[in-house]
Formats: sequence, structure tokens, C-alpha cells
Amino acid sequence: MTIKNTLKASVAVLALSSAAAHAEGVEVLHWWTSGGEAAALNVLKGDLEGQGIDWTDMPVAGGGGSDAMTVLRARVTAGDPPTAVQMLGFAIQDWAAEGALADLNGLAAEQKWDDVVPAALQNFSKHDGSWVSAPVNVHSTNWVWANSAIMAELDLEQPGSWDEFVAAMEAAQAAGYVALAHGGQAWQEATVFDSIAMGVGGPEFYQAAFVDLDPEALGGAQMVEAFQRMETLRGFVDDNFSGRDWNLASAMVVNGEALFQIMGDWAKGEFVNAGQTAGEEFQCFRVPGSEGTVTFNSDQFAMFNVTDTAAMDAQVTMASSVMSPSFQVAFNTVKGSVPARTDISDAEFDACGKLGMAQLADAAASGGLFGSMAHGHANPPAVQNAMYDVITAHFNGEYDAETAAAEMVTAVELAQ
Amino acid sequence: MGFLDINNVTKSYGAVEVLHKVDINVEEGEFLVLVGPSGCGKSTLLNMIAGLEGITSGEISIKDRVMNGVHPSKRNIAMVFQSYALYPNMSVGKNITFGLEMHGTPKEEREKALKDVASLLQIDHLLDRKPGQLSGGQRQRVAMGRALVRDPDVFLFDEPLSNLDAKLRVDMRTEIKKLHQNLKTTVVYVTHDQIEAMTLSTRIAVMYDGYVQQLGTPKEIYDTPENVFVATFMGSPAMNVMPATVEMIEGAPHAKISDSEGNHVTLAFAQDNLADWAGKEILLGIRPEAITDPEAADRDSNRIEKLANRVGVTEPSGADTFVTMTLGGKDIIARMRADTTVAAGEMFDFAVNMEKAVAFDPKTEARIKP
Amino acid sequence: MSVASQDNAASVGRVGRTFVYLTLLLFALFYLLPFFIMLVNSLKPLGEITGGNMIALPQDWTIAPWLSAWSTAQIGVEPTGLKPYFWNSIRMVVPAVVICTMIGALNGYVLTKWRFRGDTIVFGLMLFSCFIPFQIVLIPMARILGILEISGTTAGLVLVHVVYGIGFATLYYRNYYAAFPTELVRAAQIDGAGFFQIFYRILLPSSGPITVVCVIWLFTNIWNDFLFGASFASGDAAPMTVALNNLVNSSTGVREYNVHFAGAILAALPTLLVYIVAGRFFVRGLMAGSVKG
Amino acid sequence: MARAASVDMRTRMQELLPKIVLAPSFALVLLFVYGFIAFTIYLSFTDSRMLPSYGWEGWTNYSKLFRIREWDTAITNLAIFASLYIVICTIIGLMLAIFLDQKIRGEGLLRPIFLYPMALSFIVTGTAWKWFLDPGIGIENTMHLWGWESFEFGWIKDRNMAIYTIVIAAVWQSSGFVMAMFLAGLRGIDNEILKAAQMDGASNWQLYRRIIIPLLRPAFLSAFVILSHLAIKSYDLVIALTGGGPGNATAVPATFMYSYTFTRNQMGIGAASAVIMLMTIAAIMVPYLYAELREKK
Repeated sequence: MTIKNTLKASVAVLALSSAAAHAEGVEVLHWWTSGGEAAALNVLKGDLEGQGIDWTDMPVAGGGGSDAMTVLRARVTAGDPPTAVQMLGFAIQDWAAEGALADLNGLAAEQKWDDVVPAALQNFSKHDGSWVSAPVNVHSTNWVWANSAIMAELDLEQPGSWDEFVAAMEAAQAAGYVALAHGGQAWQEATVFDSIAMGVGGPEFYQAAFVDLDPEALGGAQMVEAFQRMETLRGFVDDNFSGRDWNLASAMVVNGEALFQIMGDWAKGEFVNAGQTAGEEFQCFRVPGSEGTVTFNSDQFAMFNVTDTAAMDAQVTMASSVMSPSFQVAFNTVKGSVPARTDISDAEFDACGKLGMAQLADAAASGGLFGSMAHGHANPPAVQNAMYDVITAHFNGEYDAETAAAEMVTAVELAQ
Repeated sequence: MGFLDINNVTKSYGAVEVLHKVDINVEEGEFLVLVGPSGCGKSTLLNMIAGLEGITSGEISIKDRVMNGVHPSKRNIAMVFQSYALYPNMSVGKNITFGLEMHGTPKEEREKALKDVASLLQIDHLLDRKPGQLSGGQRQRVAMGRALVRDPDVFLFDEPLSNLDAKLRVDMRTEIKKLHQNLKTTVVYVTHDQIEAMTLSTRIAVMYDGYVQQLGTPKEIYDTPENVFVATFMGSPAMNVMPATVEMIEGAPHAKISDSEGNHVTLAFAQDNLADWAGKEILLGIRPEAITDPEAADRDSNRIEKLANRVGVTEPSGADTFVTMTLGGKDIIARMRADTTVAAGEMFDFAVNMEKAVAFDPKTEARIKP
Repeated sequence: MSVASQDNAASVGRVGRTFVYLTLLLFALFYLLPFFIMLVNSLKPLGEITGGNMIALPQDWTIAPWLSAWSTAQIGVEPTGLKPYFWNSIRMVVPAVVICTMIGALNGYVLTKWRFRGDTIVFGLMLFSCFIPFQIVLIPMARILGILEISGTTAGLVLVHVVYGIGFATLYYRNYYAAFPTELVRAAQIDGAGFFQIFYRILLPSSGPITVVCVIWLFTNIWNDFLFGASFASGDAAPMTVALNNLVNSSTGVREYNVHFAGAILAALPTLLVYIVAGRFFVRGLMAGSVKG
Repeated sequence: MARAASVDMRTRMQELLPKIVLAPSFALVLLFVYGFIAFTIYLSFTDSRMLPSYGWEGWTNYSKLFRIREWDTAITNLAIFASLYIVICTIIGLMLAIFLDQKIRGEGLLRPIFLYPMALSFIVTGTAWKWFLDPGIGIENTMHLWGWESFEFGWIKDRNMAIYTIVIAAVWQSSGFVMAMFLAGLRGIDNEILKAAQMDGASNWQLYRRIIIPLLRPAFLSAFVILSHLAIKSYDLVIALTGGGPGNATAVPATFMYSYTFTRNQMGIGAASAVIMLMTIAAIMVPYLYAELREKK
């Protein structure tokens, strides 16, 4: 594979040739453009500017970062990569494999990142043993968001098992509520499926099916059961779910139209923005069956290779700021996620935040912390999207559970 | 060497040769008309003189200067186009002086030249208008003005009258002739209208199929056409051409033809060397005006032959009456006096001026020269 | 106005005419509806949108969303509104349209009035280039912009738009000039005008109608482009559409629909203006040549 | 060409100038269009994933492509979408043009209303359309609020019908433009032909069917070319309205290509789908261009 190596080298050279124009600062490609996110990022910007480093902003929203990744490819191909890029999961590993990312080992050793970042996260932040990116946060994706008023009205407890969960939804449906608020977009369906699969098969199954891509797990009985549970959930969703944005689904819970929503912790922002408080107007708990485990995605800042020493210094300063406890707190309280470092006080966080931080630490300790398949932290994008295709087709009634499991095997095979 | 020399010029588009070895010398002050049916190559030839189309081989020179490859604007020529090609966005005055401006003539001189030309063509009052506001005749004048103002060595006209109505066309024809007589410039004029060719030219080149069929004065062309094509193309109505056999009667060559009844009649030739063709087929050409009623026959002619034939259709045109009849198996036309008494269907004694008759070789269609 | 229309107008009759008017009005409503939805909702407070009727008029009229979209909404980390990006778009679209129109006009002029062997093949190749899906050019184009060192700049974006605008611009002008009498060019040649003089003095002054069509087409396409803008000019040089997308399309943030709609209308204003102002000449321009295929 | 020696500089310059003027744009097109197409064809035979890579793989990407279900969906959708879109746009455009040509009062107001959607991209109108078509908040809900309880319009949520909502939005955008092309064609028809036809006793209907519509052939052809090019390139439209959903029910080749090339890091398959798309375009356009250009020679 000499050709491939040459290419890698050439990409590295391209990345290296990054112009000196950004020498005095950092150019940051990201997709955090909505009010709260951008405000959170502004904390980082202010911090860096306080240290004499200019911030060149390069926001590209859309498609959960996929548009930004397209732009990144264009910039790298042009030989002019941004110095710092917001990245998720496998993208970091892919770019590191191309030799395009800068080595942050020095800083990491100095600040002991190895000790404070959970190992599951390090799988993404380190390539060949070297730190290549600085994790900003951990979003856990297996949350249920619930409307307290409806729960009180129907006299419901937080369900502790799948059956209780179904019973609660049946009760809500009977009372004329939408039992499950859901937005019919592939990634939202995959987010739900993630938690369901974890609930059905537990960590071993999750590892086998979504990380190791073992055909036996992919097409097996547990997969079929997971799909059957999806069918059950489909019965609790209103007719109008297709294409709905996740935040509109959240709004249904906020407004008291719907009982539950299965969604990552970013949904909390919608509740907070509507003036609600965690543990009072709304509640959060893990998707029944998946308790004790956390499926996550993690936003990280990867640094691209630069030659200019001033630019390198700027990158290091930025990475250091990203990892600083003050930024981790400031950012994550706004974003709804929890810090990537496990050594940070939860004083500033609300009830759900505190719960999330505690569960993250537990799961990390007990081996229950898994990258989310739905958010590109379990397998490469090709496989992830192939799974999306099957999950969303099944949820929309194209396949029955057995066919869907069989299709999983084929789709994954084609995508590899 | 003439004033405008076209030496052995050919034109090809790819493998197709559309003009074959054209050779014409035009003297200073001459009015040469290129005439022929559409597609004969006359416009191509004109465009080559103008420099608008390249020359495949041969040479064109003006005033002994070879013009091959010389830009149109450097040939000191002017051209009037069929559509007049007036620049729609410029006023009449601008249109006329545009060429001078392009050649760097100072403004005062341009103004003066414009004045002269405008008064010559009586278009003074139109100078500020746009071409779109002019009538066809006015546009024609402006187009001529644009050519005149340049005071070129050679004027080129590309069917300039074909877009005018019949009456205006005759007027403008006269006007062009007058202009030529006054200015004595050299003109090359392309038309498909043989009357224009006859009336305007000092010499005519009849073209067909990329060849110059005949080059000569209008009279030569009309009276002694080189071949059947020239004979039938020039003149209106066209020359009557019919098959005939040469028969010697009393030592003199006669044309034997069949009349409208199917009987053989003979007409004595005025051309003696046709004796060589005794017993052979020829094509006999007689112009309509050479077949007429006896009272109108040419008094100067030494050879008026009588021909009894049945009248087919009579068409009075005011000035003349045309009679159509069958002769030699063809429909032929005779040109009679306006107040002739012939009536359709009757037998009539026509007078045929055999001095004006021409004979063609039926194989080559070339004229059998005396 | 065609004669047919007059005569038809007389003979179609009252019932027919009512039907014609009704149909036209119905379609006018259909065309206006999406814009109406945007406009109405851009003038409502957010609360009224999430709970209420999409088509209802605002109960509380407010222009706050407009002000926010224009000058204070969060586009990246800076709450700049769309304003700076609006000027980016102008800086990109004006040179691109001007250059592309000029190139198209010259190409059309050469291809109709200075024909040479193989000119139809050249034109065919240019025309087919209109149909290339833009997604496939991103990567190689990025490389070339990088080599030229204009990656991420407005200049680079102008180049990209010029390249992919040439096809249509040439098509428009070629079809228009094909109907322009060649004799005029010949007359001008004999008058001594050179290649460029003929173009400037003779053809260009008569090119008004087709220039309107070409400019409208290019202006709209370039202004509305998102893909190239996002890929080759993000950051400070980003055009309006990219900024609008950042405003509207955040994936995990709160959505202020009224601000989004106001921003969308702001982003569309220049093209709307071009269509409304120049629209009258548009049909005339199409008539003058481009519909001849 | 045999030329006498006396060709002057200016003439030679004048002969070269047209080619010099044309050369830069031709070179640009050759590089940026045909060069890139060649590059894409090459990529489709390689193992490129995230970035272009040059390991030769032969036809693997193509055989994978045709085993992917979504590609089938995308192709079928394009066929449905393109044919409906072109036909409906043409019919509506022609109808509006004919109606507008009846000496309509207020034509000056109506024409820009019909035309303006072409000025807006779906990045701008996408959200409004999504709302409008959404049964929960859009037209269905509005009708219910207005008292028409039985009104149903939930196509965008129905995997079998969603592609038709895309047709509706696409028709909304382009039919006015087609109207303008036909209107231009109608206004360009020689009055004498119409007079002659009316003398011949043609009724209005016959006049349009037998005389005017056949005379609009060039407008039909231009409309066809512009519409088919818009149909094949449709990307923003689908992304803004359905994002390819419900499920993958509204995926089209353009979204498929983008997703495989840029989202899924399967650039090779993305390139293969682009090549198939280009070949489809060529199959439609080349005969048309050939006929058009030959005719004009």
C-alpha cells in the first residue's frame, strides 16, 4: 500500500503547509451556531483572547456537523485546513490516520489527561497512543425526558423496566396524550434504537453488534427483539412524527402534549429555555433497561498540523483552555452535557446534570460506557449510515423485525 | 492588368469547391454585374473581393496591389448590403460616418463629408433619426451614403434592391445608374435579377454552378449567349430553345422543326457555317421578340422567315402582347405588337428574324459560333 | 400583443374570461402562500408561532425578529446578525455576474460571428458543462483553489461561480447573437472596425434584452448558491446563504422561527428585487432569443 | 490555405483574436468540467473513502452501488419526480402563459407573482414549505381550524406519497419560469399566421392546438432542457423538505451521492453514483444538443 502511504504523506504535507496567515491565532471550524451554544463557545473565545490569541470563527451548521466535515475536506484538499476543528468520534480517528492531526502529548502529559478523561473517550481522543484532540464534553444519549405534570396526573412513577415503561405509555395514550414524542428523522430513530438495543442485550451485545459488527449479533435474536421493541414504540408515537425536528418533539413534552421523549441531554436546553427546572416541571431518567450504562457522544477539538511555531503555541493554548475545569463547567452547564473530565465539581450543574455526571463516572468505572452508534461513536460513518437506513426503514414500516435484522447484516457488509 | 483583377480564384469549403478558377479583370470606372441564380457563387465572389471570405487559391488585386489576406478595411472598398446592414443603435449620421471614424478621420472632415453625401442623396433631413424610423427606400439611400462617404476605389453592391417594392426598385436602379455616371467609380454589383444586370452594367459576368459562364457587355450577352444557360437566364421572357435538325435546302442551312400541327417546317439560317451540321440535331434558340407579327418585324434584318403556326394563348401586357404556342414540341413565346389581332386557336403567319437566331450543340449546350 | 389575444379576448366570452381570471388568481395565491407564511410569522413573537395558526395574522405585531436577524442574531460566536454576510454576498455576486456576463457575451459573439472549424463542438462542450452536478467538483476544485492560493476567499468563490456560469451565459448570448444580422458585422469590418470595436459599438448596444435575462439568471443562481459558498468561503468571507444556514440550521440548539423567517426574507430580498424590477424585461429578453433553443 | 505573402499584421491579429478570446473560457471549461469529470470517473474505480485515494479497485464500487437498496429508491424517485415535474411544469406554464396572453388586466402584477419563486432558493423557503405541508401545523391544521374537519393532507409523512410533495414544491418554484418562456414564445409568433388560421375558420381551441402550440416547439425544447437539468440537480429541495425521508423514501441520486461521498466516507461509491448520474444526463442531453447544433449549421 505504498500509494496509500504516499497519499497520507501528501495530506500531511498539505496540512503542514497551512498558511502562516493564522499564525497569531486559531481558526476554528465548528457547527455550534445556535444562541446558547455560540454563547458557550464565546467563553472559550474570550478566554483565548485574554491570552492574546485571535479567534477566527468559521461556523458551518447543518446535518449534525456533516456539512462542516464536507467543508473541512475542501479546506484540507486546498492545503489550507483550519487550525482547530470541532469533531466527533470516528472522524478524529480518520483524520489522525491520514496524518493530518497535531500531537498534543506534551500538554496531555503535563496536565495528566490520561487520569481525568474516561478510557472510553480516550479511544477517540488518542490515535496510536498519542493525544490528537481535546474533548469538550460528553453527551449521553440514553435519556428519557418526561413531563412531571402528566406523570403526576396519571400517577406514574419513573419506570424501572421495559414493561413499566410500556405500561406508563399505555396509560398516557389512554388518557389522550401522545405517549412518546418523537421526530421522524433517521438520526433520531437511531438514537432511540441505540438505547433500546442496549436495554435488550446489555453491554456485550452492544459491543458485538455495533462495535465489532459481528454478523451473528447483527442478525441474531436479540437484534430481532430490539426491532420488535421499536415496533412497540412506533405504536406510541403520534401520526405526525415524520420529519419533525427533535426540538419540536421536546416542545410537545414541554407543552404537556406528550409524556416522554427519548433523546440525548441536549434536549434539556429546550426545557430550561421554556423556564422549566430539572426535577420539577420535567424529569430525566435513563431509558429503562439501559440503566448502569451510558451511551455517549463527545464533541472534541482536534488540532490540524501547522508549521508555524506561533500557531502551534496558539493550538496548545486553546487545547489547554478547552480542558480547563472552568471552561468545561461554563460550557457544559449551557450545553446540557457533562464535562469530559471526571474530576470536576458538580456544584454548578442542575439535577439532571448532577445525575449525568455521577452515572458517567459509574459507567466509566464499571465498563458500561459506550460510544453511541447513532452518533458515530461506535463504528465508522459508512456503517453508521447503513444502520440508519435499516433502522429508519423498519421504523417507517418497510421491514418487519426479522427482515430488518437480516438487512442489518447485508447493509453492514456492503458498507465495510 | 486592370483596376480590379480576379486571377484564377477558387474557393473551397472543406472538400467542396464552390468557385472554380474565376478570372475577371475590371477596368477603372467599369460597372461589372455578377448575375446568376442563387447558389451560383456570385455573393461568395463579392465577399472575397471585400475580404470577408478567404481566397482558397488565386489572387485578387486592386490597383495592382494583391489583396489576399488584407483586412477588408484596408482595401479601400465600400459595400452596400442586401439588408442595408445599418447599425440599429446609431443615428443615420453616425451610421454614415462610422467608417470614417474608424479610419481616424478628424471630426470636421467627417462632418463635411457627411454633409456632401447627405445632400447628394437628399437625406439631409434624416440624419438624426435611427434606422428603425426609416422607410425601405430611405434606408437604401443611407446605406449608399455610408458607402459613398468613404470615397472608395471599388463599390461593392450585394443585391441592394431586392428588398424594395417593384416601383421603388426601378427608381433606385435609375438613381444608381445616375450616380455611377456622375462619379465614375468602379462598381461590382451582385444581383439575381437579369434586368438589373442589363440596365446597370457596362459588363456582365453570368455565373452558374461556381463557373463564370460568360463575361461580356450586355449586348454580347444578350445577342450571342455562350451557352443555353446564359441564353435562357438572360432576357424576359426567356429565350425559346427547341430541338431542330439542320437541313440543306438549295445549298443553304435550314432548321427543320415540327410545328403545332405536327408538320415539319423549315426556317433558313443566317449563319452559314451551320452547313457543317447538315443532317444533325441542334438546339435552336430564338428570342420572343424575334418571333412577331409581320408588321412588327425588324426592317433592318436580312433574314425574316415566315412561320405559319396555331396560336395557343394570348397575353396582352399593355406594351406588347405575348403569344404562347407549340413549336418543336416545346411551348414557345412570341412577342407581338400590343394591338395585334391574333386570337387564341387560329392559324397565324408569324415573322421570324433568323438573324437573331442562335444554334447550340445539343451535347455541350455551347453556342455554335459563326 | 398578438392579434390572437385580442380576437380571443372578444370571443372567449364572459364565462370563459371569468374562468381565466379565477384560475390566474388561484395560482397567484398558490405562488404567494409560502412567502406569505414567512412574512406573517416573521412578524410574530416566538410564543405565538409555536402555539398558533401558521396562516393567522400576528396578534402582537413585532419587528424585533427582523432587527435581530439583521444585526444581533448569533451567526457564529459573534452576535453580528446577517449584515456583514450580506455585504460578502454583494462583493461576491457583483464581480462574478459582471465577469461572467462579459465572457458569455464575447463567447456568444465569437461563436456566431467569427465561426471557425469545430466551433459547434466547442459550444456543445460548453453547453454540456451546465449540467454537471456540483457535488462532484468540490474536492478537485478545492485542490485547485489551494494551488492558486485563493482558497477561503471571495476571489476564489468568484472564480468558481464564473467557471460554472460560463455555460449558460454563453448559451444565452449565442442564441441571441445568432439572430443578429451578420451583415452588420461585415459592414463594420469594411468600415474598418476591429474585433473589439465591432463588439462594443455594434453588438453590445443591441444586447440589452438578453443581458437582462443573463444577469437575472446568474445573479439568482450565484446569490442562492450554498454548496460552493460553504465549501470555499466559510468564516469571514462566507456569503449570505451560509450565514442564513448557520442561523436556521443549528442541530442541537433552540430554534427561533420568527428570526429564521425574517433572516430568510432578508437573504432573499436582492433576488426578489432583481426579479420584480427587471421581470418586465425578462419576458422580452427571452422573446428576443433565448427561447429559440 | 494558400496565402499570398502580403498578409498584414492586423489582419492576422483579427483572425486570431476570436480564438484568443474564446480560449480562456474553453480552457476553464475543459479543466473545471471535463477534467473534474475524468477525475470523478477515475475515483469511481478506486478505494477512496474519506479523501481521494488511488488504490485501483475495478468495478467493485459499481457492483456495490447496485446492491444498495437506497440507490434503487433514489433512481425510482428521480424517474417519478423528473417525469411528473417536467410534465406538470410544462402544462401549468403553458396554461398560465395562454391565459396571461388573453389581454388580462393586471398582467403586470401577476407576472412577477408567478415568476418570483424562481428567485428564491429552498434554503430560504424550505422551512415555510415544511410547515405548510406538515399536517400538524400546516394546511391540514389550518383547514381544521377553519372548520373543515375532514380535510386531510399528510403526504409528506407518508412514505408512498412524500415524493409527490417534493413535486409540488418543485412545480411551485419553476412553473412560473416556464410560463415566462412560453409567454415569450407566444408573443413572438407571427401575427399573419394567426390571422390566416382564423380566416381558415379555426376555432380558438383548434388555433391553439393545431397552430400555436406546434409553433412553440423551440420553447418546449428549452423548457425541457432547463427543467430536466433542474430535476437531475435537485438537492436543496429534497434536503429542505424531507431530508430524504420518511425513511429513505425521498432519496434522489443527488442526495445519495452527497451522502456517500461526504457523510459516509465512501467516496468511491459516491463517485460511481455520480458517474451514473452524468451518463444519464449525457443520454438525455447529447442527442438534444446534437440535433440542435446540427440544425443550425
